[in-house]
Amino acid sequence: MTYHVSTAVFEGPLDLLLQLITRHQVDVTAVRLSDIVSEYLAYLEEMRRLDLDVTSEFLLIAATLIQLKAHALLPADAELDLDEELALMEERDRLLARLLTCVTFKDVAVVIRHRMQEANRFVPRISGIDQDIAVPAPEVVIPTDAVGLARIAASILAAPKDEPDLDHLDFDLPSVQAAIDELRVRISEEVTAGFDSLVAHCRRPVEVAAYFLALLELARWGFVEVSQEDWMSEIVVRHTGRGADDLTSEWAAP
Amino acid sequence: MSPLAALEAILFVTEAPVPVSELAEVLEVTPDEVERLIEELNANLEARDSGLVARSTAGGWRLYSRPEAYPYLERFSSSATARRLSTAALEVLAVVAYRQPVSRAQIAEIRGVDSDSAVRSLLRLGLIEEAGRLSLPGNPAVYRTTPLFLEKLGIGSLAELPPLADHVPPAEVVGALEETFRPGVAEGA
Amino acid sequence: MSPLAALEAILFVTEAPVPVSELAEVLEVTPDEVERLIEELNANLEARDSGLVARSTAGGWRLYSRPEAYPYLERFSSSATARRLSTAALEVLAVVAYRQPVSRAQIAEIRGVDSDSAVRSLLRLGLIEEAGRLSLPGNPAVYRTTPLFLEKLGIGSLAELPPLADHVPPAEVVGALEETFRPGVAEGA
Repeated sequence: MTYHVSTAVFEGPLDLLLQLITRHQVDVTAVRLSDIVSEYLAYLEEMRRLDLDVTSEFLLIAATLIQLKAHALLPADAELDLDEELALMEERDRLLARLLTCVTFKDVAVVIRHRMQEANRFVPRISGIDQDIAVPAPEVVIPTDAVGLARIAASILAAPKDEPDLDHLDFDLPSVQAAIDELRVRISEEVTAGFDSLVAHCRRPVEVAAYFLALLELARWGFVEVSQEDWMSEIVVRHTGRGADDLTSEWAAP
Repeated sequence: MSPLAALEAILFVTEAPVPVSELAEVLEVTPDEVERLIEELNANLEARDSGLVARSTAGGWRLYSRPEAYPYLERFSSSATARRLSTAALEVLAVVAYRQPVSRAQIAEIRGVDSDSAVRSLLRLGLIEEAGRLSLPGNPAVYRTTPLFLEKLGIGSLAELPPLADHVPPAEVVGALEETFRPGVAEGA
Repeated sequence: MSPLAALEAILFVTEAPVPVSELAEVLEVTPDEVERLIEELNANLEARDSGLVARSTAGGWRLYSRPEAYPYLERFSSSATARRLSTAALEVLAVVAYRQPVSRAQIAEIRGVDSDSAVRSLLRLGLIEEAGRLSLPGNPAVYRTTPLFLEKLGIGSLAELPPLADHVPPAEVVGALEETFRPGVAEGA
């Protein structure tokens, strides 16, 4: 799946993350995590605005990034839960390993392309044995059975538009609709709030991501205004006073 | 590369005989020069004891295997390499089996790639046959599977082909998802 | 007809590379003699300024036009022009080549993105094929590369793939990445 967002073209969340990192590395040797996180989230927001499919894969990586950023902003003497700390390190290492694997395969794919282009200059003949030679047709072997043939036919005849829609599957993700409902109540009461305080009670990274999406949804309806001084600063959420009771979210359960 | 070698390469890869005028254009020489090159090519093929010969048929030129190669090609056609259906041919066969009667253009549209040589090879192997022509410009042929196809697949009639709906992949997708979200997949590069 | 001419005719008509053992059987000579004949054929082709060459790929031999003829063939026929694989398809192909047998979910895990349409187009082009099913819920299929992939890459076996270790990012890139993601260390601000 290829995403075209603003000036970027990327193949999924790992590719997006790699592009953001590479873009920064052109200018400086050390890349600031907070820059990457903010830009990554900005892309997700833009994707939502463009009605692109923000898959759970995007959200899971966003969640890890948000956690890492949050962790980095803690004061050095902050008391930390050791289990949480270890879990976060594990998540980080997994993400790093995935990035490195992804880079490795991208690199070797370029070599394979080059080799194929070189080999492609040797052109074979594809016409087979000419009919006028009248060699009797060989006793052919069909290298599959009826079930195998049906499977092949199904894979060819299932046009891309028939690709199964995964949105309805339950990933055990926290409900964005629930987060929307809750935020609507809380923001009406508080008028302005920082995003960090709104998600202070969240335990899992995916929950933070759910609230983030809920916020985007509310902003899209005009129920709240969202602002941020720069990439580094906290997201400030302000209630616009507009009611949104009659609106139904696309996150609502069917 | 000499025009002679380029000419040989063209007459080798082409699927249909190539007219002299077209050869002249591609090689950027005169038609007379093309005729002379073809003569030289055939003299060379002869001199190096080649199994190939350039012949003119249907208003154009093309390389063919020499008629004397017949017994060898006959033996070769029963070898494992020649008997095994290519992936492309297998796909075309699957399309024809489930969409018959179907034209080459329809097959190409369904598969998204040109399928002429696969269709030809299935025709030659007797797995598909012509089943009439469409009343469209050019009267394209439509194809169906043969009794040999049923026999090779070990079924009695087309009605015994497994229904396609059984093979649309939702179950696989669910399985794949579970795998994706199973934590701790080893990822060493 | 000499075995040399017969060999050339077979390498001319075949639709896939032919293993030496099959050539030996069809020509009724020893495998060593086949190897010698192939050498002689290539020497002859070279000496006669031919546009053709016998090459070994995917565990067998086949005739090809010489690479120098490619510009002429491009001008001549669209079928000689390679369909350019998308970057996504190439990346999936690389993953399958090095991690085979591999499922769609595993490919998606490595690339971080659903790769179904790239897998489908590689299946269609015959560069990868199903290699069985996993005993997991939904029985997801696993994929492997085909002999056609080896032929298109111009290599004899998977062992000739460029070593993956050569493409792991250099230490400074790994270091920079780790620096970025280590909370509290690279965060000056």
